[in-house]
Amino acid sequence: MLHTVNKSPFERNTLEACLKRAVPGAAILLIEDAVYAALAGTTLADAMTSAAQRFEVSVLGPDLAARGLENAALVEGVTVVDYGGFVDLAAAKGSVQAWL
Amino acid sequence: MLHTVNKSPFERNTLEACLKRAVPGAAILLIEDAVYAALAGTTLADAMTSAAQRFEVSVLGPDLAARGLENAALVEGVTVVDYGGFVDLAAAKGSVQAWL
Amino acid sequence: MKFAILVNEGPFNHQAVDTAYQFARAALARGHEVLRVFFYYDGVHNAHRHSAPQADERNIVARWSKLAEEHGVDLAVCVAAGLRRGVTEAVIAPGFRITGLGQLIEAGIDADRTMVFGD
Amino acid sequence: MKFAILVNEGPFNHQAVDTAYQFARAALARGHEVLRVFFYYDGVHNAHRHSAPQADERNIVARWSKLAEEHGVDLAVCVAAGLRRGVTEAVIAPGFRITGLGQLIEAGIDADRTMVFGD
Amino acid sequence: MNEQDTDGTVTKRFMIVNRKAPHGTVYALEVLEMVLISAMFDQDVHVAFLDDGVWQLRRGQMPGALEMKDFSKTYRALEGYGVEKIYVEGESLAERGLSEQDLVIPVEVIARADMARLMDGMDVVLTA
Amino acid sequence: MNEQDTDGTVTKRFMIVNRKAPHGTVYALEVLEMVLISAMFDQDVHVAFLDDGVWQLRRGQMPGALEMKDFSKTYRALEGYGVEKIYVEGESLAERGLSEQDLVIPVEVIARADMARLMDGMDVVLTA
Repeated sequence: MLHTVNKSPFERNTLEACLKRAVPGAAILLIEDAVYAALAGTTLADAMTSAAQRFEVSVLGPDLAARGLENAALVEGVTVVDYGGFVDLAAAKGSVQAWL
Repeated sequence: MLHTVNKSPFERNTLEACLKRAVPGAAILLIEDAVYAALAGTTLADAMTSAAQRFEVSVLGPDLAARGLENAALVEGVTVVDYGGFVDLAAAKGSVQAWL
Repeated sequence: MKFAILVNEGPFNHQAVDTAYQFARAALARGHEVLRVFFYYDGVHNAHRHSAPQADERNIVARWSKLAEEHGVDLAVCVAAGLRRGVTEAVIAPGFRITGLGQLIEAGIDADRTMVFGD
Repeated sequence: MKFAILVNEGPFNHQAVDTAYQFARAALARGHEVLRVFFYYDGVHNAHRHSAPQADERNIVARWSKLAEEHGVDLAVCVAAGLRRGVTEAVIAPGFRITGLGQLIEAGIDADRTMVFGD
Repeated sequence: MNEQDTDGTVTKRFMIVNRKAPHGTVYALEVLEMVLISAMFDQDVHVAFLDDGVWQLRRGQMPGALEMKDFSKTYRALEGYGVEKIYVEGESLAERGLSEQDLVIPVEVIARADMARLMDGMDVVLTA
Repeated sequence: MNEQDTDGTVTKRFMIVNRKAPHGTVYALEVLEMVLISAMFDQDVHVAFLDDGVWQLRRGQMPGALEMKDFSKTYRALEGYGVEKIYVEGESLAERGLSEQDLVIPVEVIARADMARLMDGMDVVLTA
């Protein structure tokens, strides 16, 4: 299953809610304001680094670029994809759950 | 100053954001989905009990009733007001800040 | 005392709109004045005259219109926010008017208290 | 592969709408099919033909209409959610149609993947 | 994942996920309309309540206090519509000081780990 | 709180509070329109950035990647409009791994306790 999360982890509980229910090895894609979760150097980066070891975590590149984070350091283990990559993930992972 | 908070503290950071910036003795009114913060017996009740000692905390009665919480136990130090009481608080406290 | 009210969200999706309305009613009942309700962001959707909720649901748009009719409350819809969202003169309900964002700041200056209701 | 897309929010206020659109475009570019985009909750506001954003802004409503025209994507607006919010036949843009919520479930059955975009 | 019935029709596992509190936003109400419609399609429909979504099932709601409709009664009608697979996450209840006795309908309370496995097996997940 | 000028006009302390990230929602963009308008009224206007609002000032934003408008340039124009009281909360920056060098404009970074006191002295607080 592919899980999508779209809100900043500083503001909402959706990323946490997703991490609590995703099964090991599941794919998680961070989109929109959730891309801040992928950044190194924040107070949440350690939790994300640990999550990236249990799950296949990726982040949407255009959302990083829009927010001035195209060249920002990301936590280890996170892959950047574009909208085509988002489509590929959705196609590859069987089904999709949006955490809203 | 009167601070209003309208989101569930289980879902969003607005109550926490408000508690971090309200000055001691400020009034805080919990409305809409924020009324869950006033309940005794939740994992957040201790934090709210402590907040109610530093601030003048009240909760909107109609929002409790709508959610089936009219007779629920509240954390110590929280007062229930109706819409008229909300207006009185806004009038009495000089200015108002909504934490959205 | 004079109140100004800013509504940031549209009807039905967010209770913010209901709270703003109940607050306005309660303020009037207490003998206060509600100078203006200003609708910004998705708040402009409060003005849709085509809104037709089910018979057993509250009619939010009609309720605002009635507040304007009965108490002369000024229901001001931001022109720029409205244009983006398709809320123009062509679709607004009685009692609402389309105006500039400056009227929000003016209301903040003229009122004793400015209340904000949003998401 | 066949995709169904559910849009929960209105345009401009939430990027969810933009992501849904970019996803649909990318899926088509990959050679997939987009069976239906279903607009529910405040998502019904995507269909407003009066929407007129500034010249330097993206026109979200027109962009959906173009997607329908160029790729035959079915833009389905929930009748009940629309009625509440003033989105009726009278105001919908080209390419959109008003229909029942059952069409969302049908799309979920017929599509290989159902995507949800919201707040 | 989806099963092909003997008559060739497809039955999919749908899950409608409720994570939001009622009344503060419209999602709980309009999701319920989605649940009722989904019951008409002969699919394998699951309804899940977790996080603040469990508040939707709280007994004694009186949204009339807000001039809003009391749709919590509709949950009691779900069984009559053939929607029987209703799951509530135990941890979400406990965090909020709630127990099964506080809810409007009898439900199957499952552990978070079981909710996770259940979700993972779905074909279509509708959230709001 | 508000001051009466010698000519009898009222000057109020306005604060426009930014707590939300840009692009994910429209608030940052439409708040900026509010800030520009407020500058035309000869009031004592303050603009505050805290929590996720500090991301609005992040350098190098390219919302063209989302077909969206780059309004981050407008922050640079604020001074020209007479909006000079711009405050950013230091703790909010630090939690997000940001420093002043990451921002599009020079700002006054203040501590959380000072932000609290500043807010407490306002007459009108506009949030989104």
